[in-house]
Amino acid sequence: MTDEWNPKILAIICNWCSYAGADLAGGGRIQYPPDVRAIRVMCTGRIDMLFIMKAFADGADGVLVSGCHFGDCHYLAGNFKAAKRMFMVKSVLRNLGLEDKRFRMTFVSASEGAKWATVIEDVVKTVKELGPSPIAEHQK
Amino acid sequence: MHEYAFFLGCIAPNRYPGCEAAAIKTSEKVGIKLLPLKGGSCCPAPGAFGSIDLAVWYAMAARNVCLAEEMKKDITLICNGCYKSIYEVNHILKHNDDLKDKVNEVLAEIDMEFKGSQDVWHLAELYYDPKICGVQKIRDSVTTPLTGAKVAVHYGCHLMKPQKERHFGDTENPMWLEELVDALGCESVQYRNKMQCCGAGGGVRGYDLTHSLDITNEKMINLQEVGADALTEVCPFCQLQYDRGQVEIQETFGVSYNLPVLHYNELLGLAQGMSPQDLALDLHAIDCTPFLKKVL
Amino acid sequence: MAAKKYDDPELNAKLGNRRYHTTDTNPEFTQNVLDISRTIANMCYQCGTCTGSCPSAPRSSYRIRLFMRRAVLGLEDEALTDPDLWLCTTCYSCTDRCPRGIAPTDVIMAMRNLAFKRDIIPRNFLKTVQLIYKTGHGVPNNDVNRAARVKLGLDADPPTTHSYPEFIPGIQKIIDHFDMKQNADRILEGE
Amino acid sequence: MADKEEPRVGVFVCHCGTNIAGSIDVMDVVEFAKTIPGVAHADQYQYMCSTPGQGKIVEAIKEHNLTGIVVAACSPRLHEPTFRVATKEGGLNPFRFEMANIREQNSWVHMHDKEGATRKAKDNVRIAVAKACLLEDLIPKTVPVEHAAMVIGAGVGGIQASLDLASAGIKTYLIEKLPTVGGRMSQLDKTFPTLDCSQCILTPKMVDVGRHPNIELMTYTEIEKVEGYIGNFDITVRKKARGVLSPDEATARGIIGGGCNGCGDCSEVCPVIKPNPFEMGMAPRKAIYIYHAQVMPLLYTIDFDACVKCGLCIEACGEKKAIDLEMEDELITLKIGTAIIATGFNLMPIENKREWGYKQFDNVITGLEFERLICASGPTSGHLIRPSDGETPKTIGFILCAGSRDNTGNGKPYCSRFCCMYSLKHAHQIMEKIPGAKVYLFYMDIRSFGKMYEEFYYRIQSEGAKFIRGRVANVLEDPITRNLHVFGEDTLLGRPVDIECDLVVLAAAVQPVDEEDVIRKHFGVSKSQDGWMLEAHPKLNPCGTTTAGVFLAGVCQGPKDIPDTVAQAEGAASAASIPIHIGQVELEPYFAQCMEDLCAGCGMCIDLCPYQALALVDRNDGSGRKVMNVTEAKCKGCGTCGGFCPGGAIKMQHFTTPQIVAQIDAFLCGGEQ
Repeated sequence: MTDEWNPKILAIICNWCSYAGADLAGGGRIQYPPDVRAIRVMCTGRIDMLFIMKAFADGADGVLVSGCHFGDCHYLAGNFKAAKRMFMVKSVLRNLGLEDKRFRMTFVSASEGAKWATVIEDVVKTVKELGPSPIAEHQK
Repeated sequence: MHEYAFFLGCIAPNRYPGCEAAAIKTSEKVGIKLLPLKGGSCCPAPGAFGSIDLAVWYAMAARNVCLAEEMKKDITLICNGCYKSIYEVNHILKHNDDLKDKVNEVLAEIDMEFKGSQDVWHLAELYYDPKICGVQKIRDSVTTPLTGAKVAVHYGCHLMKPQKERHFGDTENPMWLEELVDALGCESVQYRNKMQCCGAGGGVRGYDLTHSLDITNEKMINLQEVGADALTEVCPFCQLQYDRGQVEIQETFGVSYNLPVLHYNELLGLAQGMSPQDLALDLHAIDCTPFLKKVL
Repeated sequence: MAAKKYDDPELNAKLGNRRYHTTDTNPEFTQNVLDISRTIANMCYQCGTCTGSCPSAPRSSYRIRLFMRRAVLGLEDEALTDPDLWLCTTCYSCTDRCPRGIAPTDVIMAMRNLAFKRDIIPRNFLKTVQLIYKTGHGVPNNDVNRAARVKLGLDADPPTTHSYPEFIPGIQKIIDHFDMKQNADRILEGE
Repeated sequence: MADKEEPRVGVFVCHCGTNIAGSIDVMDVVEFAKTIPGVAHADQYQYMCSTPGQGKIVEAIKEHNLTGIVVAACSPRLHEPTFRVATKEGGLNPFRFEMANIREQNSWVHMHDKEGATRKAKDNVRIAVAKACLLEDLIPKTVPVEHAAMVIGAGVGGIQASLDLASAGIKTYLIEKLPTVGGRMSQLDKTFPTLDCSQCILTPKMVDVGRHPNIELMTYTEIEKVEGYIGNFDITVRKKARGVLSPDEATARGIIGGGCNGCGDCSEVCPVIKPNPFEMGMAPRKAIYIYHAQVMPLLYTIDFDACVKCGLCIEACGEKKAIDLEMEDELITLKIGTAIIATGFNLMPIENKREWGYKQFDNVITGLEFERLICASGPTSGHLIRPSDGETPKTIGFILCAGSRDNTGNGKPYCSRFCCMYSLKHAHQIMEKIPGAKVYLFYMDIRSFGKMYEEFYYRIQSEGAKFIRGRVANVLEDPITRNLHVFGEDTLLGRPVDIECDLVVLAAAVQPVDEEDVIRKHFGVSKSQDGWMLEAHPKLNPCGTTTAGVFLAGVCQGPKDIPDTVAQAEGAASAASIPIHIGQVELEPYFAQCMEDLCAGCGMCIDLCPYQALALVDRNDGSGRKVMNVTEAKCKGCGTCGGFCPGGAIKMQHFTTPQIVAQIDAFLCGGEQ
């Protein structure tokens, strides 16, 4: 376990849907890999593109942003406004020569504990396939 | 002209050649050209082969699909059993890469590869599909309307079910074949438990004939109740079960019905003016004359 | 509890313990059925919709619900040695109606496949294999039919493997890949 | 980070019995915590949420004069409030508290990977500490609460909630989309297991809501727009044109002594005939109609989609001048403090389950249709008949779980919860009314879990109902007799059955009403996977929602029978009355703030705000520059503006950019690699 590489994946998730969904997964004891660290914000609308850039600059191997489904945002449309920004993130990553697969935005509702688990599994799988972030490697 | 690779299977060409002849001639009259699928084999029989080893069933059916892929033509066929094998395997392999790879491993041994580039259709659904033919075109192709006869319809299981692997919608009380029948001038009749199996499938006909005949007999009773003059289906195997089955029922249970059983293509052939000889109706175990007298 | 043992085999047969013990279960069986059938056989809640839809049930002791139960509990021997296994006409009525979205028909097919691995198989199935191996057709052509075909203006033999026997070796390769013919012959000769 | 004090953070790791300690090495985490810069004290305890656990926090704050608290335990959504109180007791500002979720999002989901879980827990703590170092004192804003409430949906749940609120002295608006209150319960004949007449026990309550001084009943009215927040909702409702004036409305128009008195003369002369939805379409109504005799309010309504405006009704109405064919919808905005949603349910379109033949065979009906047919005030005045020929059925089959417990996608995966019991009741009613009638119930499980329910099951069985344990495969109609053959398996007998019935009743699954999604989204309430509205907590807050001040009652939250619905309604009413009685609520102080020195006045944030809380104003330093300004009462703290501001001029309290960046750095740069 220790000798094997554990990716560092940051998740920034909204309080009302995805964070609740993640809690639900816990209540249901749905198991998933422990490689993701979540930071809670009230709404994905709060997420500044710079946060994500900062994370990659710090050597994150992957970043996940997760909020409510469209139409279900606790603040009407914060997730929608966030999503529009997150598209930009992907193109910026590509321009930096970083695989845009390292970044993902998903929509997990407060009742989708199982979905949260599959999302995490998938994100971890994707990142593990891509291997360590070149930036992280460089910093070593 | 819409062109299709015509997959024959076994029973149509080798027991009811009338179905084959009818299919080729009738479809041409409604703008569908059937090209021979050279080297086609048994689909293979979903009951027999599927029961023994599904892996072989996938591979053999895939081989038949590959023949059509080489022709770059969609497959059409006139037998529900073949439809089950060819359509379903094609459908499954298209959506399941693991299975597809396994199958291709085997096909590689004979220098073939399943690509999933073609689709599979039952000729009857092409007849019904307005984009290809449609009921109206069928109606227009009729030269001798089969008026004055009550014709019951048997859809057959493997054409319609399982619903979620198909695209026909309602499997409890469909009516589209009835529309096709009515288009020929005869009157389609409803009867009890229309969607029940003919009893032949799954290898049961070979395994326990009396059992399978008893299922058929139940259908015959329901058909007699509504006074059908003939039964039409879209599956030579069902046809075999109903046609020769009646003789066997006579022998086993001592009841006779003498209900003529015609493949829809044979029925369509008659309506388009083909003679009973052109359709080799004399090969049917049950004499069709009473019905023919009624309609011709 | 020590198993009772009478000297008289008949008594043992008559009075044999019929309770279900967890030891009767073979979990692998459940898994194998799942893998081959590609349906969630283990999720059956025994509502009986399948048997109620079954054309074979009213005229036999065949109860598809029972086979689903055996799949859930992994009662391999009970399932594979039951002659009723071969009474399914594969009409898929149960599959269309199953409220759990299971395909009981495919479960039966899977069990039949597993039965064949134990040489449990009705002979007529094997005859079909031999015919297809030989001619490519399960129901081959015959002279009466050839005559009729010619009368209809068709070729005596259809444009299938009958007219193009060069395709038959390929078919045989596929069947041999799975030793199907070999097993079929072996089982038939064994009689 | 306004004050430059040296951060001194206290970390407390909770074992939660074995919930956390079972898969995380708590001691290891504590030792690690001590090494994190800024941590002045680290400790652990079995149950941090217990009194001694909280005591530890209080003491530690004093003893180590801490500036911030981190508790690594369960989800902040569960215990953040608890620990904020403890932090406050210790003499710190409650917002100096940060939680690390090492249970729901760690120990419970990595049960078999202690090493990975522990590693993650350390990061969780480090991230929390990083934020705690930068936390600031915040003062919650308290706002007054409007002394009024709204209840949406006037079924038995809505009625009960309104009566409770009103009796507690709160002005209550009861909104109902139909012309009358009563909902589904008013369609029922008898209620299980007591068999008292549904109308008899409901009508008094219907009358009460009609005349209670604190209740403003608004029937034939729908929700149009919802603005504001707990304590201060502005809700716009559409009062649909009913074409008929109430006495008050008439008086207001100067028609003294006029208005509708429910005489019904108009309906008699009306030439347009339509099916009456209250009778499940089995009885006719006119274009100007009432649902039934006991409607509340007793006002006729014109169905303008059907009305031909012939004017006959106006003549018939005469001097009362109650009818206005030109009446138009009216939009009214109401100010309320809290709201209760009680929108109820529909039956699923059971004709989609083709095998049972509903809408194909006349003699297959739903449970609700049965209620009307057996009801004395129903279309057949209580004489149960079969639709095909009006004959009295002698053999009746009940199909339970019709569409419930169905994972095919063409049905409902959940148990509809009251079908078993009402089918038992139906069986009883038949055996009571039709001597010699045979009743067959096809069931998978009889779920008689309520008080006196199992006893009721016993009684019905003793009365002679036959229970067949098997789900029905299909129903076929005998073309001649129009009788129905019910096919299935008696799974206990292990035999297929074919039972010929005169009438088949489907206990169809229930589903949310069509409008549910619209109303849900108006109030920002989420829905659970099964489509019903999502409660704040399934166990501990079944009436609340994630929107402060909005509560749920009845089936809209999930299938319930009448007792449960009424109980939840009373729960919701008391919950909704609390902020109103206190008269003020604290809003979490997560407001946006403008750092005017950085604000370029570009105004891009203005349109981003969903609540129009932002505006451009002149900066009051004579510079003549325009800067953004936040109206805190309107701001709900989503931070969408802060996430976008190109100049980084917007400070989101408690989620400031420095705090979040610190969290990111802590995870990715700090700590053991």
